[in-house]
Amino acid sequence: MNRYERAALAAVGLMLVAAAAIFLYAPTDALQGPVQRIFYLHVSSAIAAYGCFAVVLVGGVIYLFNGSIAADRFARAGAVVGVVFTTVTLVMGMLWAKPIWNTFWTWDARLTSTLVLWIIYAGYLLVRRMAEPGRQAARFAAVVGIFGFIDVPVVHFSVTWWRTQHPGPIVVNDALPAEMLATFLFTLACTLALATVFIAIRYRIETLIDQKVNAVEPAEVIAAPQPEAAP
Amino acid sequence: MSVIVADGLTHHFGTEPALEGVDLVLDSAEHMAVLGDNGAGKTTLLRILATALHPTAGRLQIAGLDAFREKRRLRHYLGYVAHAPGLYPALTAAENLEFFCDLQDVSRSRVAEALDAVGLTRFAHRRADQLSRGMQQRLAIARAILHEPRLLILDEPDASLGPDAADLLARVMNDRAVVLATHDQALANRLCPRTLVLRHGRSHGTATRLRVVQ
Amino acid sequence: MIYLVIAYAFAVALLGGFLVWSLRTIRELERIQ
Amino acid sequence: MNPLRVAMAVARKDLRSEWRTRELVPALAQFIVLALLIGNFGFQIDSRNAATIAPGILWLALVFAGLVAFGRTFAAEREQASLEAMLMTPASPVAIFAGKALAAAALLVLCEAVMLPALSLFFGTPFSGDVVAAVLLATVGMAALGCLFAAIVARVRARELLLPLLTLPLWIPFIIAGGLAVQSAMGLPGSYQQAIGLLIDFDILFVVLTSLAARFVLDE
Repeated sequence: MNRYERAALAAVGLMLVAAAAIFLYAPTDALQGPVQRIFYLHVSSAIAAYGCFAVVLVGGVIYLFNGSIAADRFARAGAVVGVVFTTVTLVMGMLWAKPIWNTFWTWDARLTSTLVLWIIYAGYLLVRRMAEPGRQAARFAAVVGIFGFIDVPVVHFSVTWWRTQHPGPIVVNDALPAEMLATFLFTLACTLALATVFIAIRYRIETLIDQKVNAVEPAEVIAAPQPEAAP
Repeated sequence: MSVIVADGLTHHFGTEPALEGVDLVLDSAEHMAVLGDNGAGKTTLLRILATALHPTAGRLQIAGLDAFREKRRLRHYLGYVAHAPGLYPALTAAENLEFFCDLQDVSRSRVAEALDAVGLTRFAHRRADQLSRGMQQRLAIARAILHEPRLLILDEPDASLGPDAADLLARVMNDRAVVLATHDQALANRLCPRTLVLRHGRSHGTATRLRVVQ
Repeated sequence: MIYLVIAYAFAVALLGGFLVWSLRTIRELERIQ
Repeated sequence: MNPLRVAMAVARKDLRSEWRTRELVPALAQFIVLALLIGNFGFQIDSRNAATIAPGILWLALVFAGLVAFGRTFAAEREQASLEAMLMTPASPVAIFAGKALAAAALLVLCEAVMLPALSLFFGTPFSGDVVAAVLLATVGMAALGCLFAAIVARVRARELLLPLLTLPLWIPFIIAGGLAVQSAMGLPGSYQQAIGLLIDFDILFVVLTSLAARFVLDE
């Protein structure tokens, strides 16, 4: 039972408590009925996904500037975990949309930008797999990660702005009653904890792969004496 | 002052070790041949020396500068002829060189001189894809000397140069430090007083032999 | 109601499966010397 | 080492090569003709809905033409290993990147020059300065992004799959803002000024970002 398994167990425990809160403590929504309970994990995993992609962004930027392999490993870990959470968000979103809007998909700003998020980071993982392992893969993936992270708010803004150009139904904004808000915040905290454990686990895997499979030693800073001799 | 000081140059492609701990010192205007059969790591070593490839480990100093941090400044200093000529097929020989003059920030008068140095003056206006393999190789060499580099890295330039290869290379290598990778032992003996033998990515000593005058 | 069940079942399956698979990968990689 | 001179040299070289080989322009022309024909038969176009459908066809053709143009611009470099030869010169990667983007954008503008009059001819949509401005503004940002990702994808496996996967999400804002600008220029509701303003913001944002990123992508 290594420390990653212990951490995983703790995170799962937390999620079970969150599940209890979602299904037992939170009141049923008057308007939408029980299906509204999808909201808690759907939105939490969206935020967790975005947090993971922030890790990818920071890891990528740090890697580009000082080549630290650890930053690159965090970026790799963040991307995989982020895509998993985005998948959860998308599927739950569609399953929630069906009973309310009678369609699995509407091109509203949130769903569209989540889909774009998923496509970009699927592209990120593919670039990392397809490029030459090592420096090239890390550098190209970092650039994709940075552009991906910036693109999502831009897409979200564009779709919302596009919506205002076409007179359409205004999506009702959901002010939450107290118990629901409490349940949501608790679920969010648990989901973020789970995401952190996931990233730690994936980071460990990337480290092991580097050491055992790619035999890549952490790049010691190649410092050469600098006598002042211009060519 | 040494032109190249390299120690412990190591490179892995994934888990494939291509180069293991190669050391190398080259002084100005000194010619060194790199010998070894295919897969011995010649191209990897030359790409690292030409700052075209970042090694997994090791230190490299060219003209007293750290070769990885000062890549851009070193591009004035070195010329590199790789395996593939890297020319623009639809452009003529002269146009190819003019383009690289602009990138090298060198006056276009160098084009005629370089073409003459490699014996391509008569083909100046022929498209690169209409030149024979040997002529393309000469054009690639002409491009590498456009900016009068102090250091030349040549990766098997003799591959399709034909009979006058040795004379042409001697002319081009004159008064420059050169690292020349080749299979042709005789050419290496004739042009380079020093040779470095690579086997499976490891260097087996730097032999210094008196030039054998044919 | 069914959508609620499917949604959470999917979430548990994906997150749970990913967690178990990752933990197993750690164990396998640590065994290789 | 004046970057402008390098960028112009690279653009001139690309366009001259394209002029001599003429591989790319016929391929792009094919997209335009196909888009117009399919558009015409696919949608029942009449004067009433032309203004909503024509911009869709325009952007569809431009996106595909763009993907081909950007994919080709770096593929040729990789095949000839000339990209490395260029990077082995002291020329700054940003200038080289700008030159490649300029050349590819020029090819796109060539397509637009054919496409826009054809659209107004076949579908009766207005061919005005506003429409041209919107399309050109969108082309700037799309060219910068398309060129950057083409540079990444050129040296990686599965390029045909990766280029659209990476580029389209980043082109979406331009397609949304550009699409609406063209529609409002063709008479539909929607504020043309806002759309143009948005396009300009996106252009600035992504031209700056791609120039910063070029250094890391066009390196070794």
